[in-house]
Amino acid sequence: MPIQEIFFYLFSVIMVTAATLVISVRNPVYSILFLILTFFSAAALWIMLEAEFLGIVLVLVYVGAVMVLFLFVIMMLNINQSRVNEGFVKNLPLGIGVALVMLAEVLMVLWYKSQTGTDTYPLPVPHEQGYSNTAEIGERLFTAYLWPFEIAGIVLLVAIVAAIALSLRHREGVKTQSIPLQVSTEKRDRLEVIDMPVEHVENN
Amino acid sequence: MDNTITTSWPLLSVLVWLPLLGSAGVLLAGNQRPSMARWLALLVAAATLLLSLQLWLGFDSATAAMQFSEMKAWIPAFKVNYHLGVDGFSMPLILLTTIFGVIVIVAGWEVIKERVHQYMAAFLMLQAALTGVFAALDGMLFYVFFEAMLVPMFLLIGVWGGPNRVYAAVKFFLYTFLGSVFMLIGLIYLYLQSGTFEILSWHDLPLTMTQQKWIFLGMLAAFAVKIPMWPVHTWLPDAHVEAPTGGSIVLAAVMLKVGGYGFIRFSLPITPDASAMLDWVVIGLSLIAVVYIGFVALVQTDMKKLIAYSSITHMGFVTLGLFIAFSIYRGSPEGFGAAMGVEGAMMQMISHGFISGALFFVVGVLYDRMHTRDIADYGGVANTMPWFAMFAVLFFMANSGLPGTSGFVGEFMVILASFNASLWIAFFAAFTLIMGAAYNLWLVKRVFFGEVRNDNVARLTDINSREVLILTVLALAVLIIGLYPQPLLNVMHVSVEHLLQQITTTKII
Amino acid sequence: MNWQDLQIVAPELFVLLMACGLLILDLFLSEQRRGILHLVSVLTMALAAIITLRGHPALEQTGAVMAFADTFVRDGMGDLLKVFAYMVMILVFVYSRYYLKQFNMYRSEFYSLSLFALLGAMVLISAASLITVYLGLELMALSLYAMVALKRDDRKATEAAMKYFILGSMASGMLLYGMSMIYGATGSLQISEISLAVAQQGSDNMILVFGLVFMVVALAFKFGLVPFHMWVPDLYEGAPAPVVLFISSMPKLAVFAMAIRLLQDGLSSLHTDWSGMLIVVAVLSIVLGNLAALAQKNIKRMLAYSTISHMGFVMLGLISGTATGFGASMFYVITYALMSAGSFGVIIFMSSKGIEAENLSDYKGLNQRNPWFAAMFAMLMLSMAGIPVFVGFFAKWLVIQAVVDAGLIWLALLAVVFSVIGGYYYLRVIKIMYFDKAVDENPIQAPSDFRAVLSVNALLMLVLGVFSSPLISACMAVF
Amino acid sequence: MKVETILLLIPLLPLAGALIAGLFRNQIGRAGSHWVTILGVGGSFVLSALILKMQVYDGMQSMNYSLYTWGISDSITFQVGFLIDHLTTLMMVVVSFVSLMVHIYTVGYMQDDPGYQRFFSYIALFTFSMLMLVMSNNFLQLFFGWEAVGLVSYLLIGFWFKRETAIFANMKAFMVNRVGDFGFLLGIAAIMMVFGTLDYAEVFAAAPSKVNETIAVFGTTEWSAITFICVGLFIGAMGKSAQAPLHVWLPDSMEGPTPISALIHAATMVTAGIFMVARMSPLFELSDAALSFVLIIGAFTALSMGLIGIVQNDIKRVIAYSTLSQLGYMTVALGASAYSAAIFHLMTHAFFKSLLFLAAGSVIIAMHHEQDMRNMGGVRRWMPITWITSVVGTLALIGFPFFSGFYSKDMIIEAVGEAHRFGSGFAYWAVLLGVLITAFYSFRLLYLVFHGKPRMDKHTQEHMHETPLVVTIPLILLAIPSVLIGYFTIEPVLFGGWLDDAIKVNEHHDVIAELSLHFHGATAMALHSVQTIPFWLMLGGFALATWIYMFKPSIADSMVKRFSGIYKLLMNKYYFDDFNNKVFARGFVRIGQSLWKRGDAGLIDGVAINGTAALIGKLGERVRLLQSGYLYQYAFAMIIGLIGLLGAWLLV
Amino acid sequence: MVSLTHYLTLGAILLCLSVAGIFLNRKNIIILLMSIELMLLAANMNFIAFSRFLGNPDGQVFVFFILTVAAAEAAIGLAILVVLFRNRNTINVADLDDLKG
Repeated sequence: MPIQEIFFYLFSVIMVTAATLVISVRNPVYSILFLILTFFSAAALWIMLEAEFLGIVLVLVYVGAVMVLFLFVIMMLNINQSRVNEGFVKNLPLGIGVALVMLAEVLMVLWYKSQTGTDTYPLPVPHEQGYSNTAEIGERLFTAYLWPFEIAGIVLLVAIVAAIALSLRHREGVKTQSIPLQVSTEKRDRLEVIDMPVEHVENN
Repeated sequence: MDNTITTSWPLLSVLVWLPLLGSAGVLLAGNQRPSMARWLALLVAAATLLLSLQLWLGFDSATAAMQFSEMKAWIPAFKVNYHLGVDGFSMPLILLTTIFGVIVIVAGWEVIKERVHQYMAAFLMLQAALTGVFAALDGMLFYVFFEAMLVPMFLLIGVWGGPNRVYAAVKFFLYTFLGSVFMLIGLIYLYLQSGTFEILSWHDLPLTMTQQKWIFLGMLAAFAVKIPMWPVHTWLPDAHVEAPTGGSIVLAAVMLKVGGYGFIRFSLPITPDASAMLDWVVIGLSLIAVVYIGFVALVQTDMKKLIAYSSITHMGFVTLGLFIAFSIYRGSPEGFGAAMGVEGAMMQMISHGFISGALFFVVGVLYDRMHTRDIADYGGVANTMPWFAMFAVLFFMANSGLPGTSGFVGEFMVILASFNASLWIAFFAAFTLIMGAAYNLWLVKRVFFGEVRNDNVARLTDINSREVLILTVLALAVLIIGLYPQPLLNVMHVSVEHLLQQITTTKII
Repeated sequence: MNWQDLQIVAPELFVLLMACGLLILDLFLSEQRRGILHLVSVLTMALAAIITLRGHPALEQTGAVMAFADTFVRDGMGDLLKVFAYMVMILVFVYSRYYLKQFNMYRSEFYSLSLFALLGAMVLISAASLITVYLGLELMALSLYAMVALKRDDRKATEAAMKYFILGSMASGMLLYGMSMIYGATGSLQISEISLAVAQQGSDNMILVFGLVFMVVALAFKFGLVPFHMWVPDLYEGAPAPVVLFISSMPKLAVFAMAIRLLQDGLSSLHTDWSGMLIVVAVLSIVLGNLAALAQKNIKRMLAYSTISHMGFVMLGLISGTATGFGASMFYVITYALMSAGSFGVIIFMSSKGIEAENLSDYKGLNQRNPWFAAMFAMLMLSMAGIPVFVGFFAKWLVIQAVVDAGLIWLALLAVVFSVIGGYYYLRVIKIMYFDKAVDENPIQAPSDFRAVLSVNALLMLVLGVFSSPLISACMAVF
Repeated sequence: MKVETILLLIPLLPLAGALIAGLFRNQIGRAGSHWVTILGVGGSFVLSALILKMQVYDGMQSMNYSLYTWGISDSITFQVGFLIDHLTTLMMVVVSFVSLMVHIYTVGYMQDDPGYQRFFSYIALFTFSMLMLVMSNNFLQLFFGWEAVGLVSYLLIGFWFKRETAIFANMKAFMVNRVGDFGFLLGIAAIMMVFGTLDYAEVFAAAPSKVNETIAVFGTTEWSAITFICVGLFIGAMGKSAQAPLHVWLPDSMEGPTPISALIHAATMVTAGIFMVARMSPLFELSDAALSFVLIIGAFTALSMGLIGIVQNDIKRVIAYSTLSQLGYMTVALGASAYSAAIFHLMTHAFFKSLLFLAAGSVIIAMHHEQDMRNMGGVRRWMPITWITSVVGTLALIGFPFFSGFYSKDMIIEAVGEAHRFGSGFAYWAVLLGVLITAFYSFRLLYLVFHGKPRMDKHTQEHMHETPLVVTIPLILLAIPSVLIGYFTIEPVLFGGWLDDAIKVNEHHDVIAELSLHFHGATAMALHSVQTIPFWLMLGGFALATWIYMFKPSIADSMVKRFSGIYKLLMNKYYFDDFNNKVFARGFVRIGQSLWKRGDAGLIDGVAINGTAALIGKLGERVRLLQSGYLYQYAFAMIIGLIGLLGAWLLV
Repeated sequence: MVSLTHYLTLGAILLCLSVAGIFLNRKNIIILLMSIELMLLAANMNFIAFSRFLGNPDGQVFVFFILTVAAAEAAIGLAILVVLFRNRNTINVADLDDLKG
């Protein structure tokens, strides 16, 4: 068995196991950790598919930022873990059944009803020396996919705006900066000239 | 057939749109000025009536072509045209509409006290839609008017109706709506077959038997509900009972005729072969309407319901008269009696318009005074309202088909015609002679004759001049048509000939 | 990228600019002067409409122009949809201001998120690549998720947001899965190239059909079609009225464009497959939507189910796969957006003093309290029910005609029968307004701009009905 | 004046009177109303007489022309027009004369009635309708008049509409007539189908050629068209002329004021059926079956109704049953093809029967509207004129020689004796027996009312006096023809071919021609009658009545006891009314109730309509519950949808 | 040899797991969010596999955008979650049933 296959199966098994655990463990913290494991294995598989850039991005950006965000929220909300996940066991047969039916359908297509294997898709040839996956993707991003790239930026902007709009709270009694107030401040708001009656100091 | 006759000015358009404009004006008068709303509505209706006389005077009864035609593209993408025109079938019905346009407004003159402007506006809208239905020569335009009349009627029943008005209004609306959507599919199918919504082109459109059958059934669903035929008639008694007097009048007098008109304009000429094949269905249902509904009418305790049921039996004659032709032609190719059946059906429609309108007004007069329609609450009305009783007996007699009144003409012609098809059809149709007399006279006996039954009846006052006016007009109409129907028959002869020619020409290629 | 490209995307750029501008402008505005935001938003829409309507010189010759390496397409359909999207947005802004003020939600986020959602919709409408489809969809969806939750102290609103978000994300997951299959089978993300590749392979390639199913599911979700509709009623009930007003109107236009882009522009060779799937969901939607609406007492929820059935009707036009069918669907979706906007306008109009007028019984005797608005609402309801001469009828007519044209008479029959059943619950609203006695006799007040716009909106149902020809022709012309 | 104008005026004058009296009743007042109608009807009588004179002396030919075209449909032109031949003229004169008498009589009879003007309006309207009926030259107009007289009869029976019995009777009358009209209309429809026209002349001309025409009934079963037409028309006649079993309305119609009983329910309207059959003789002659039917119905009516007359105690009802019986005689004559004899009897009967009714009315006035004969007796001494005229009427009725009824009735009996047709044997015996019965009940009436001890209460007795001139003059005027008209007209009407222009008899059937061989003048006939059975039967009846009611009233009671079964049968009028009430009236109502409650309300509305609505509502509720609120179920729904679509498209 | 089918199968398994996760989980909304991440991962897996076997980098570009959007989505989702938690003090899926019918 070639080394590639060994690694493929290794990472596949890890990934599937981890993914299964993600949805079945009780503690959400464990879930998120298994999810991270899933992503790690996925990244490895992607790198095997010569998508190095995305593999790295998945680990760095996704695991590094997004999953940590998840973890952060779980910790912050301090969700009660003691209660049993009711219904999980009860619905397990149905859930597994549904998932299996779906899997069977998908696999039926992939294996029998069509030829996605070697017939129509020739085995990939390894890239030549000096090929940079990152460079290629970068080039495409800024040429052919410039418009989507811009939109993706706006998506992130929306995410920021939305997240702030939803979670930013003005607490009573907390002194914060008011930008409109600051900006619209004028001279006379700061300096008040008080007209005072002249006091006659008695010289005595 | 495209040799339509156009006139220099758009008379039909005016007849359709003037009431609509009027209704907008009446609405603007607002709730605060009821008398202005009344007068304005009357003015508009009267103007429409006067204008519609031009339709009669300018009508050329020597041709079956469409007259007073107007045609403009409406939705050119689907060849929908704003195409109006009248022939010998639609012209009398438009006149009927305009006449009752005035009558219902006068009928509701002082009776309606709440939201007068909306009431009057609703009637004008209704009139516009009805005129539009009779004048439309484009399938889609017809459908639009056909459906548009539901809304004002729905509101009339629901807002000014009796205690069970919501049920009745919704039933009325959904029943007719359900029927008409099947027709819509038929219309669409015809458009896809022919590439046009012109009804007159559909008349010449070749269709296979299967196509015709389905189109026929679709149309039947719409028109059977509208006219109404057994067993889809049950909305009518409810609607009539709950509707205000004006609503009942216009419903019975004009709206039911839309169903009969639909058969004439659509079912018969567009699907003659299917009509011939399925004529037994319609004839069977018509006879059921005559006999079965006759029995049901007999035992009604509510006056309006009784009249409503009697309307159903009378409409049974319309469908019978229209569809008897096929059976006649099967028996003898020269088709003696076929034209009489169709003309009888038309006469029945017009006459029933006047009679049932009058009867509902009669009941309305009583209801205004006693606030009950239960027969058992009356008795001996003739003692306190002699003049009114005279009119009432006349109309009930007309309703039972007494010769000399208009009610006789149509029934007589249809029975005579149906005898040519089969002895037994005529036999059951003639049954109306007995049933009609029975339920009408029994009602007259219980309501008008006898001792004064209770104090309420004793306190009744005879009809006022407004009521006398309406009743006189209707009585004259009923008598004139009964004694001299020839002018009306004359108008439709050529159109009937043309229709018969259409239904005897097969469209299967 | 060049100047040419920027010219083509001018409307999008303008909206983007104004959205960002609003965010900044808000910083400089005090509480009392928020009206400026509103004004700017409305003006933005008007200007965007002008920019869009000015068109592009190349459009007239070729019918469609591409930009940004063929990821963006500008064509007649897109422009028409966008113009109506602006129009709907104006309605949204005018109607919501009243509500936002009353419910203490009068903040800039609503406006900027609305504009971002609009931008997403515009991107989606003009998408020429699977990537832009996805991004446009997400941009719109993310903004909407956030908007639903904007009423953040409301239990129902947040619950609705959560449900919407989870299910929406799931749907986009499925969409992506489907897209990956399409990509795999055709080797391209470019819709026009996909189209060519599919034409060669046809439905023999099961991978294509496989991907198609996932994409149809995602589309059905976005339209809110049964059985992917479950978010709709909960969202309509839970979300604040202006957001529902928004979600029920404008995104439908964009999702319609998405359906055209994916199914027609991309996978028209698989027409037999996707039309079959659409038939299934359309039938289910029309049947279940109408039935469930009958049982509702909450008017927003009732309208939610009515939306479901209406979207089923929109599908009817698509099923035929013909230009007239698409035109019919487009006419339907445009008029539906206007109807829906008007209806929620009335709901907002009825909501006063911090109470949402959600129950049907709140509308009792509206004819006594305010006859004009009762009439307006009645017109909207009649239009929804598909009664001539209101525009809703013409929309139904055209899609049913498309279905009959496709030979699916049984489907047409089913559709019309259920539209009659549906007629009942619209009638019930009219019944409540006209036949029932008012519980609360107080007349209802609203700002004059609101009343004027609502009147125009409702009267449009009538006007577009009687003079439906121009819009029908316009819709037919772009396919 | 042109003849056409005269003819037009004959019906229109009464119509004008009716309209004026009816619509302007308040303006013209009571006197105005009787003047205007009497003038109208009087004018009509004078003009009718003028026409008669022109026919008799000036040799005026029969006229057949149309007034206006009622309508044109298919190839048929419906006309309204007149056919004026001898038969018509005869009827016109009879009708207008009796009507005029009744008008005059009414002035007295209705003196105190609040509905005075209305009454005059009605009877004038009736005269118009009846004249239109007899003058008609086509079936449409015939049917018009037919129904119009029915309508007026309806209005008049129910004239005192406060009386429950009156308004029941008028409804019954109309309904029963409608049953007859049912057949009548089908007959007309058959005529239209077979002949393609409704014009008498055209139909009669074409009739012989249509003998073999048939009407399909069931599949291959076919009926002779002519028989069908004749039976249909005769069913109409049965309704109008009150032949069993459609006779039930006539006794009840006595609820109307007495002048009406005289005018409508004795002299004119009820004879419309007889007239019609006579008018249709060219058709009936073509169908032996139909004639047999007519004969048997008539004979049965003549006999059975006379028997009921024996046991009645209401003065008007006795006369009413007598009328029924006499109508039966006329019908028998028709069935025996002795049309002219029927018409002849019709004419004589019109005079003497209206005389009897009016005389009875006169008694009733004097008795303060008491009609029970058991409370009368000995009236003769206060009311001599009434008594004498009554005796004259009675003698005419029982067919005492030289009186008008003698000639007509004897001719009928002899004609039946000559007839050779299925049922003629039965008919002969029935009419013979009828003579006995007629004599018996007639004298019973005479004795109970005018003779014996007064049985009325004191108060009435003290106020008894002869009725005023307006009442008695018509009695006298009617008594004169009751005596004389038979004697003077039998020759021209029956044997002089007076009616030949209207009545066509097949030579094989022509019993009158047969009889004419034995006829040697009216006097001879009367003298010869002593040798005939009818005379002795009549005398027998007279003797029996005299014995029982003048000398041994107790026999009557013991007879009642002995034959209580028969008595009960007769008192209950052979249970016709009970049968109709139970089976038809209540049966119809029950059918209606069940169709309404079970069919309309139960099945159509309950199950189909509301059931569907409820079902849809329930479904809606179910569908609503699908929306559980749980996110995982929502997701599940989506997944199921996905799996379903995948499965359907990938695996199938 | 590791064929395309292998990778696609892997994607399919992930998809099914995520579906099962969404359905089975009634306790914690966060697990739902994670399941959705799994679903996106499945799609990404497909894209990259196809991209590799087609020799076409567009698929990878798409994955790049998916990752970007997923991050934004996660941010908004978690923000909504926080708001929801503030309102109800629970993120139990089964408690989210104010809206139904």
